[in-house]
Amino acid sequence: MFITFAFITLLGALGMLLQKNVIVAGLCMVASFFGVAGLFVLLANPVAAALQIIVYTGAIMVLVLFVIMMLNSHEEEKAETSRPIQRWVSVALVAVLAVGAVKLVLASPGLKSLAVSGAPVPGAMTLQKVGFTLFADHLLGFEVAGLLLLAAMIGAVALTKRNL
Amino acid sequence: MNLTPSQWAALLPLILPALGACLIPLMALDKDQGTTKWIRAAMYGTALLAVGASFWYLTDLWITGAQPSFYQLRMDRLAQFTGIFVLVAAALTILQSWDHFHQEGWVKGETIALLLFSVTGMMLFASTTHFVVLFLGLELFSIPLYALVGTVRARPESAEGGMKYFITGAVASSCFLMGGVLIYGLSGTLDLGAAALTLKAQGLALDPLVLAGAALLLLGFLFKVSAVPFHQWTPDAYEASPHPIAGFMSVATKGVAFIALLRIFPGSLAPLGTVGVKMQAVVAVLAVATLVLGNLTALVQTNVKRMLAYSSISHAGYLLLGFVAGTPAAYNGVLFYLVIYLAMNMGAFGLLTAFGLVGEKTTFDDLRGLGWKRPAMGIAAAIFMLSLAGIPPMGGFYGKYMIFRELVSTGHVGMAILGVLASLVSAYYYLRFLVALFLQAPSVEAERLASDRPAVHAPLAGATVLVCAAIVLAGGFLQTFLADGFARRALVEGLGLIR
Amino acid sequence: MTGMDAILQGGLQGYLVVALLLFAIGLATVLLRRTLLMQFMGVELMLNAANVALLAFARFRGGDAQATVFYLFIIAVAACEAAVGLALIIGLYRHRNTTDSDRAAGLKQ
Amino acid sequence: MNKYYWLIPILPLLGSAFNGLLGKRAGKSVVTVVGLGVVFGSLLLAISAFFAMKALPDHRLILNYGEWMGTGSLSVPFGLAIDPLSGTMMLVITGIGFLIHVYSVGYMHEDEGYARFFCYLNLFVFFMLMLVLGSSLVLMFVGWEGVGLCSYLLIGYFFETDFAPAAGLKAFLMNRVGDLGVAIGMMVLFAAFGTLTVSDILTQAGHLAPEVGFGVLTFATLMLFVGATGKSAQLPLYLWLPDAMAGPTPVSALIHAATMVTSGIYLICRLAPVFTLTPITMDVVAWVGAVTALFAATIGLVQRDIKKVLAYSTVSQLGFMFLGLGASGFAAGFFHVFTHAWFKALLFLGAGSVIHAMHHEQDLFKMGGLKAKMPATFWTMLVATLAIIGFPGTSGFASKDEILYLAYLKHPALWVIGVIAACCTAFYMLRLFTLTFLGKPRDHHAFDHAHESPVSMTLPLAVLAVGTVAAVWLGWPKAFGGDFRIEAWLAPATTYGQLHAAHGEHGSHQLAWGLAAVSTLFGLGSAVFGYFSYKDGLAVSEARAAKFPFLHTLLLNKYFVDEGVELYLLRPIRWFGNVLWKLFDVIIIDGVGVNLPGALVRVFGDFTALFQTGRVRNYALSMALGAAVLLYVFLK
Amino acid sequence: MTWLNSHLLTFLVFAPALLGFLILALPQRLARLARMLGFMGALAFFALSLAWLLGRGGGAGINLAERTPWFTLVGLPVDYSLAVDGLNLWLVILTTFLVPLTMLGTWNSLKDRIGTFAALFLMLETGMLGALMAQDLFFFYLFWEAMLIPMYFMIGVWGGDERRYAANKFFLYTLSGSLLWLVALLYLANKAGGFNPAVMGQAASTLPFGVQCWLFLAFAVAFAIKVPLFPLHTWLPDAHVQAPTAGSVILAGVLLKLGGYGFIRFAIPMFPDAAMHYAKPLALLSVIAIVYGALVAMVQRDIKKLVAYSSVSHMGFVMLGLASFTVIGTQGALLQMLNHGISTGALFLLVGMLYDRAHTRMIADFGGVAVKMPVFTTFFLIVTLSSIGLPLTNGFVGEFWILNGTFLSGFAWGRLYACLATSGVLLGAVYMLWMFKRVFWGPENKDEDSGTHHLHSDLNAREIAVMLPLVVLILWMGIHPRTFVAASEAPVTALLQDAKAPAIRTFMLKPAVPPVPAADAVQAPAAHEGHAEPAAHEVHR
Repeated sequence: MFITFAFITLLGALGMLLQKNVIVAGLCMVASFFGVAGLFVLLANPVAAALQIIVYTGAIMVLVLFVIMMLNSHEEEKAETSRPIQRWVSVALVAVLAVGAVKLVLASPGLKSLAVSGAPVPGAMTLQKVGFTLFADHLLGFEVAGLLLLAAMIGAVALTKRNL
Repeated sequence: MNLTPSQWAALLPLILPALGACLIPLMALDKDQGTTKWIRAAMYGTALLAVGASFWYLTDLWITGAQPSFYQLRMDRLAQFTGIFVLVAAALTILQSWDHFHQEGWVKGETIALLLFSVTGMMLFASTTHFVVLFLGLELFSIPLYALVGTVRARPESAEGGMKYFITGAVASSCFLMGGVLIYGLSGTLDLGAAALTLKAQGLALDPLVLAGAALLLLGFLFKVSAVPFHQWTPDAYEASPHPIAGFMSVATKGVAFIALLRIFPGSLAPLGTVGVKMQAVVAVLAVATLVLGNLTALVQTNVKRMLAYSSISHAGYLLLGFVAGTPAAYNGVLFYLVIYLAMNMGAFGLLTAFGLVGEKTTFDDLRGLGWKRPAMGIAAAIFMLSLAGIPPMGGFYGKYMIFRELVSTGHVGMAILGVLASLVSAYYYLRFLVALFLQAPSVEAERLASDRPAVHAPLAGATVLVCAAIVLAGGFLQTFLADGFARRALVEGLGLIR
Repeated sequence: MTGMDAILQGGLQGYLVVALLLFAIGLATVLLRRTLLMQFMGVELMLNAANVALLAFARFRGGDAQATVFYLFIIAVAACEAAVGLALIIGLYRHRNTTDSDRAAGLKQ
Repeated sequence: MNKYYWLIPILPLLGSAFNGLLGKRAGKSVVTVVGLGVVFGSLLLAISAFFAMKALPDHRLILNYGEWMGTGSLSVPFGLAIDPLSGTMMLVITGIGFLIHVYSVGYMHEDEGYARFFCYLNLFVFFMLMLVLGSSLVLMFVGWEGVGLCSYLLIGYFFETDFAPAAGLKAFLMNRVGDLGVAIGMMVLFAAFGTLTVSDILTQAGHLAPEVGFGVLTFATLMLFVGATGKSAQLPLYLWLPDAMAGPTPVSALIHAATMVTSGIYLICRLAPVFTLTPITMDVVAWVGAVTALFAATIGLVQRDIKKVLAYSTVSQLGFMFLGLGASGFAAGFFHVFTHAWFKALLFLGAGSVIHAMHHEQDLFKMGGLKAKMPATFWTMLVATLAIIGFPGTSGFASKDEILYLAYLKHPALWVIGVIAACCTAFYMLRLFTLTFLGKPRDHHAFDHAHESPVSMTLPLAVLAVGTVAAVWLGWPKAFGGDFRIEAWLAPATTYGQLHAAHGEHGSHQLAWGLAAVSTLFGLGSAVFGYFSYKDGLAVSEARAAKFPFLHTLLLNKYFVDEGVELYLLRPIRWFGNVLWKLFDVIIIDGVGVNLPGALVRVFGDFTALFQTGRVRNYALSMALGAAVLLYVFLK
Repeated sequence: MTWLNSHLLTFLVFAPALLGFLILALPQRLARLARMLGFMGALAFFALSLAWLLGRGGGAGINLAERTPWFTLVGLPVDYSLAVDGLNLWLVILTTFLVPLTMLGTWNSLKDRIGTFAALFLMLETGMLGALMAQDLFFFYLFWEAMLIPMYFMIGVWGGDERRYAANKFFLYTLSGSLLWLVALLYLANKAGGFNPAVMGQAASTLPFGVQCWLFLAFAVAFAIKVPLFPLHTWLPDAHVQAPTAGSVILAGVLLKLGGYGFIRFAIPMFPDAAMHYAKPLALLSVIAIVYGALVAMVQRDIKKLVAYSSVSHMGFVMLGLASFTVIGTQGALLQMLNHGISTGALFLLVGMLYDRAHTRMIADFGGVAVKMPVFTTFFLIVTLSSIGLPLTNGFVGEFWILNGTFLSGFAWGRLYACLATSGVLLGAVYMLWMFKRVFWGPENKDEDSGTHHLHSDLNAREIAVMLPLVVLILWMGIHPRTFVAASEAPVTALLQDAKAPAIRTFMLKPAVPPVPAADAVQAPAAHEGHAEPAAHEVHR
C-alpha cells in the first residue's frame, strides 16, 4: 500500500521533472499530489488528505494550470543545448543530496527510536481535534495566516491590476 | 474571546501596522479623479499614523521595561528593539516613497499596504522562537516584498527582479521549513527553545537529522541576510525595486534576519552546543566569501543601486564576523552596527530620491556635480559614504570597531585583518560616489536633461536623509548611548545573554 | 527491523525517504527547468515534501494535532506564494512575452 | 675695547644688510659710504684687537657671546678666538678687503647693481671673518659655507649672462663637495674629542701621540683636507676657480686670490697640532700640493685670457702653500698665504685696471704696449710679477724659497716638482706681462681708447705694491741671515704646547743656499725665456705651438678635465636619477607596488561580477551548492 | 570664562572646526565674507595659541593637559585627553601659524567655492591640532583618520588635472596603513584594557618579543606612510603636485610631521625594544630616502614635483635622527620637522605665487625670472638656502644635529650612515641651486608662451607680508635654535632613558704617555667601540 502511494508520488514528481510539455507536467504533478494524499491517509490523517485534495489539487494546481493555459506556454521547452555545466552540476548535486538524504535517514538514531516507539497506529486525526488545537494554541498563527492571505491577495492585485 | 492587558500590550505593536495595512486598500477603491490627491495623502497619512502609533507604543513599552507576551509571541526587549528598528525604517521608507512615486509618476496605496504587512511580518519574525509563527512571519514579510519588488509596472526589470527574488526566496523558505520540520520531528515540539532542551535531554543533540535541520534553518536566515552564496538575488531585486523599497529591503530584511538569527542560534539553540560551534565554523567561511565577493563586485559597478546592493552584501559579511567572534559584546556590536547601518543605507537610498534619479538613471554619471547643486544632500552623502567606509568619526566606524575588537580578542586576528582590508577596498567605491558628487562636473547632456526636467522636488526624502545623517553622526558621538543604553539592554534583558 | 525494510514497509524512515526524495526532485526541477511555471511547481513540490515529513513525524508521535494545524498554515502559505508568484510570472510575461527564465535575464553583473 | 670686538664681523654684516635692503633707494654715494665705512671700521677694530691680543701673555684672546646651537652633549658657543694666526688673517681680510672695496668704487661705478655688489662684498667680509675668528669648528664652518655662498653670488653677479650663473653653480657645488669632507671631519673630531671648540681640541690633541698608520685622526684630517682642496682649489676640486673669473675683477682679487681660497690653508694651520699627529695626511697634503702646483702652472702657460692665467697661477701658488704645510712648514705655508695675498691681489687689480682700460677686453693677444698708456698700473704690476716669480729679495722669493727648502727636506722629488712649477710660473708671468705692457699694441682700436684708471683704482694698487715689498720683513729666511719672524710669531697658534711639535729639521745653511741658487737660476732663466718669446709678438709662440700640437691642445684645453667630468660623472648621475625616477619610482614602486594591486582588485571584481549571470537557475544552483556546504560542515 | 580656563586645549582644537561649520552654513554669495572670517579666525587662534601655550609658563616646563574619561565601549575605556608638552608644543604652534599664513598667501589663487575651501581648511586645522595634542591612542586615531577627509576634498575639488587620482591615492594609501595599524591597536588595547599609551606600553613589554615587533611594525608602517618614508612615499608627489598651493603647504608643513611625531610620541616609547631592533632598517631606509629623494628631485621638470621629492629627502633626515636614539639626533629630528614645515611650506607658497602669474610650473618654461621679479627672487633664494641647509639658516642646525647624532649613535652602523647621509646635503644643493639657476638666472626667456613672458608683476604687499615672517623664522631658527628645542630637551632625554637607548659611541684616543707599542696603535674608525664617559652624561642627563 505504502509502496504504491510512494511510487505514485515519486513517479508523478519525476514525470513533472522530465516532461517537456508544461501542461502534461502539471498533470503529472496533480497525480503526485494524489499520491501524497494517499500517504496522508496511510498516516491516519484523513483531514490532511482531504485538504490536500481540495485545496492543493483542487485550488492551487488548477490555478497553476489555468495560468499555464493563459500564457499559452504549452509549447515545449527546447532540448537543453546550452549551459551543460549548470545542468550536470545540478544533476550531480541533486543526486548527492538524494543519496545523502537516504543515508541520513538510515543513520539517524533518533529516527529509529521514534519509529519503534511510534509503531502503534494512533486514532485517526479528526477535524475537531484540529480545530481545537488551532484555536487553543495557534490563535496567533491563525490570525497571521489570515493577514498573510490578505497580503498575498493585495500583492497579486497590485501586480496585475490593469489600471492603477 | 477576551485578552488580558499584557496580551494586548504584546499584540498591539503588531496590530497597529496590520490595521493600517487593511485600511489603506479600502481607500484605494475610490476611483474619483478629483479626490485622488486627498486619497493618496490619506493613505500615506494612515500608514504614518499606524507606524507612528506603534512606534510610540513600543518606546513606551521600552521605557516601562515590560516584556509582555501573547501565545508564541514574545514582545521582549529584543523584540521591542526590532520593532523600533523596523518601524523607523518603515517610516523613512514611507516618507521617501511619497516623493519617489511622485517623481516616477504613479502612487499606489497598495505598495504602502504591502510595506505595512511586511513590517508586521518582520516584527513577528524577530519576536518568537516558535517555529510555526517564525515561518508564518517569514512568509508574511517575504511575500509582500516579492510583490513590492515587482511593483514598478513600467519597467520590465521590475517584474524580472521580483520573479528572481520570488523563486530563490521560495526555495530558501521551503528549505527553512524542511529544517524546522526535521527538528520538530526529532524533538516533538515546534518551539525551537523547548526542542533544543528536549533534544539535549534525549541526547539527540548530535543526531544527523537534527544537524541537517539546523543547517537548513541557518540557510533560511543566511538567504535573508544575503550572505554569499545566497546573495545573488540582492543586486537584481534592489535594482528592480523602487529606491525606497530597495532601501527598506537592504535595511529591514537584513536587520530582522540577523536579529532572528541571533535569537534562534546563539539564543534558543544554545543548549545544542555543537550546533553553535558548527554555525560559527560555517559562518566564518561564508563571512570571508561574503566580504571578498561583495566588495570586489561592488568595485566594478557603474549603477549606484547595484553598488549599494553589493555594499550591503559586504556589510552582511562584517555583521557575520560578529557571529564568528560570538561573544555577547560582539552581538552587542552587531546590534549597534545594525542601527547605524539602518541610517546609513536608508540615507544612501534616500539620496537617490532626494536627487531625483528616476528609472534606470541611477549610474554614477547621473550623480555628477549634484553635491554642489544640493549642498545639504551632498554633506549628508559624504557622511553616509564615509560612515559606510568606516572612517571615524562617523558611526559606521564604531560598528566595525566593536566587531573587530571582539574578533581580535577572540583570537581571530587574521579575520580582523581581512576585514580591514575589505573595508579598504570598500573605501574606494564609496569614494567614487563622492567623486561623482563633488569632484566631477556634470556631463553636458546631463545638464541638458536637468534643464528640461522639472526641478527636483523631494522635501520629505530630503528630510529623511538629514535625519539619517543626524543618526549616523549621533552614532559617532553618542556611541555609548546607542551601544549600551539601547543595543546592550536589548541583548541582555531580551535574550538573557549576560556578558 | 533494518533500515531497508523499514523504508519499504512504510516505517517512519520510508515516509522520510519519500519526503526527502520529493524535496530533491523539487529542487531538481528548479535547477533544471527553464520555464518559470515549472520552477514554480518545483517549489510547490518542495513544500509538499516538507508536509509529508511533517505529518509522518506527527503520526509517529501519536497523531500530534499541532502538525496538522501547521500543515494547514503551510497550505495557506503555498496558496499565497501561488498567488504572488503567478502574478509575478504574468507581469513578466506581459513585458517579455515569455516564461523562459533564462531569457528574462536583463539584470546581471 | 674688548666689549666692541664683536663688531669686527658684525659691522660688515650690518653694512651688507643695509646695502641689500635700502641700498637701491639710498643711492650710490650712501652705499659707498656705508660699504666702505663698515669695512674700515672693522679694520680699525681689528688692529686694536690684534694689539690687544699681542699684549696678552699667551697671545690668545677668546671672546664668548653665549650658546648658539647646543643640545645634548654638544655645545657650540658664539665665540671669537683671536690669536696670531687668526689675527693676521683678520688683518689681511679687513685690510686688503678695504683696499679692494675702494678699488671697486671705481671699477663698478657705472654698474646698476652697485648696491647689490657691495651688499655681497660686505657679506663676504662678514663670513670670511667668521671663518677666521670662529672659536669652534662649527662657527668656522658657518664662515666656510658663507664665503662659498658669497663667491657663488658674486661669480653669478652678471646673472643675466649665460656663463656666469653656470660658473657660480659650479663653484658652489664643488665647494659643497669639499664641505662634505669638513662636515664628516667635524663629526669624527666630535666623536673623538667630545667637543668642537678649537682651543679644547688643540689642548687635548697636545697630549696625544702621533698616529702610526691609518687612524681616526688620519681619517678626520684627510676629510678636512678634502674640504681644504675644495675651498683652495686643489686637485681634484680645482675646476671651479678658473671659471670663477666670470665674476667682477675685484671679486677675483679679494675672494679668488687673496682671502677665500686660502681658507683651506688657514684651516690646516688652525688645526696644525692635530694634523701633526697624522703623518699620512701630511704626506698626502704635500704631494697633492706639489702636483697641483705643477699641473696648474702648465695650464697657465698657454691661456689667452689674462684673468684665466692669473687664476691658474693662483691654483698653482695654493699648491705651493699646501706643499709647505705638508712639509710641516706651517709657518712657511702661511707666510706664502700672506705674501701671496698681497701680490696676487695686486696682480688681479692690475689686470682689472687693464681690463677696465681696454673696455672689458680680457684677451692677452689683443693687448700690448700698454706701458705708455697706463704707467701706474705698469709699475705696480712689475713689482707683483717680480714677487711672484721669486726674484731674489722679494717677499715671494722669501716665502717660496722657504717652502721649497722644507719640501726638499721632506722629499727631494717634491723639491724638483716645486722648482719646475716655479719655472712655469716665471714663464707665464713674464708672458702675461710682456704681452700686456710691452711690444706693440695688437688691437689698435681698443688701444686708442685705453686710458689710465681713476685714482680710486690706482691708489689701492700702490698700497698693495708697498705691502708686497714690505711683507718680506715678516719672514726673511734664517738661511739668508734673516730671522724667520713669522714662525715664532705663529708658534702660540700652531703649537698648542703639544709634545710632538711641528719639526722642520733644519739642515745646513749651505744646503739652503745651494737649493735657493738652483731654483732661482732656473726661475730667472725661464722668466727671461718667457720675455724673449713674446717681446715681439706672437710669432715665436705660435711656431712653438705648431711644433708640439698635441701638447699645446692638451694644455689649451686644460687636459680636458671639464669634458671628462661632464661625460663620466655628471651625465651618469643625471641618467641614474632618471632611471630611479622613471623606472624605479614610477614603474616599480608606484606601478607594481601600488597601482597593480588596485588594478588586480578591479580585475578580480570583473571576474566575480561574471557570476551574476542574471539567470535565476544559476542563482538557485549557487544556493544549492551553499546548502551542500552547510550540510557538509554540519554533518561532518 | 572659568570653563575656558580649564579647557584651553579643547577650545584650541575644536574652535576652528566650529568656525568651519559656521562658514559652511554661509550662502554661496557671501563666500568672500566667509574667507575673511576664516582668515580672521585662524589668525585669532594663532594668537591664542601663542598666548596660552607660551604665555602660561611656556617654554620648557609647560604642562597644559586635559584628561577625562570619555566613554567605554566593548569594555575598553577611551579617555578624552589632550596635552601640550615639550614634544608637540612647537608643532602645535607651527600648525596654528601656518594656517592663517597659508590662507593669506593663497588669497586669490582660488576662484570658486572659496568659502567652502576656508571651511575645510579650518576643519583640517582641528584634525591636525587634535592629532598633535591627543594623548589617548583611540582619540589620536580618530583625529588621524578624520584629517584625511578635508584634505581629500581639498585635493580632489581644487586640485590640478589629475586631482581625482591623486586624492584617491592619498586617501587610500594612508587608510591602508592606518587600518592595519588599527588592528594592532585593538590587539594591544585588548591586552592592556585601554588606550592609554603608557598602560599599553606596559602591556606591550610583557608580550613576547616577536609580537612586539609585529605591533611596532604596524605602528611604524602607518606612520612611515605619512612621513613618507621610502618606499612608501609615492603618494606624495602626486598629492603635492595636484593639490592647490594651500593644500601642498599644509601637507608638507604639518601632515607629514605627524608621521615623525607619531614615532617619537607613540611608536618608540611604547615599543622601545622593537624600535631599537628595527632601528637599523629604519635608518637604512631613511638614508635611501635621503639620497633617492634627492636624485629623483634632481631630474624633475616640474618645480612643484621637485619640491615634493625634496620633501622625501628632508623627511628622510628626520627619520634618520629618530633612528639614532641619541638626544642630539632626536632633537635634530624634532627641529628638522619644524624646519621642513617652514622652508618647504615657504617653497610651496613661492611656487604657488609663480604659478598664479605664469600658469606653468615647468622649469624649462622659465629663465631670467630674476630680471622681472627681483624681490621674489630674493625670497626664493633665501628659502632655497635654508632648504639646502646653509649655516645660520634653520636647515643647517637640524641636519647638523641629526648627522652628529647618527654618527654618535650607539649602533654600529651609525657612523657609516651618517657619512652616507651627508651626501644628501650635497645633492640638496645640486637640485635646488640647479633649479634656481635654470629658473631665475640666465638670459630672460623671451619666448612668447614661456612662463617668464607672462610674469608682469613682482610680489605685492600681501605676498611680501606672507613671506617676511617665514624668512624671519628661517633666520631665527638658524641663529637661536634653542628657542625651539629647549622645551623638548628634557622629555627627549627622559624618553631615551626610559627606552634604554644604547650609550653613544665615541673614539678612544691614545695619550702620548705612556707610549704604547705600535702593534695595537692601529685605529681604524670601526675598530674600537669605546663607550666613553660622554656617553654616560649624554644619556643620563
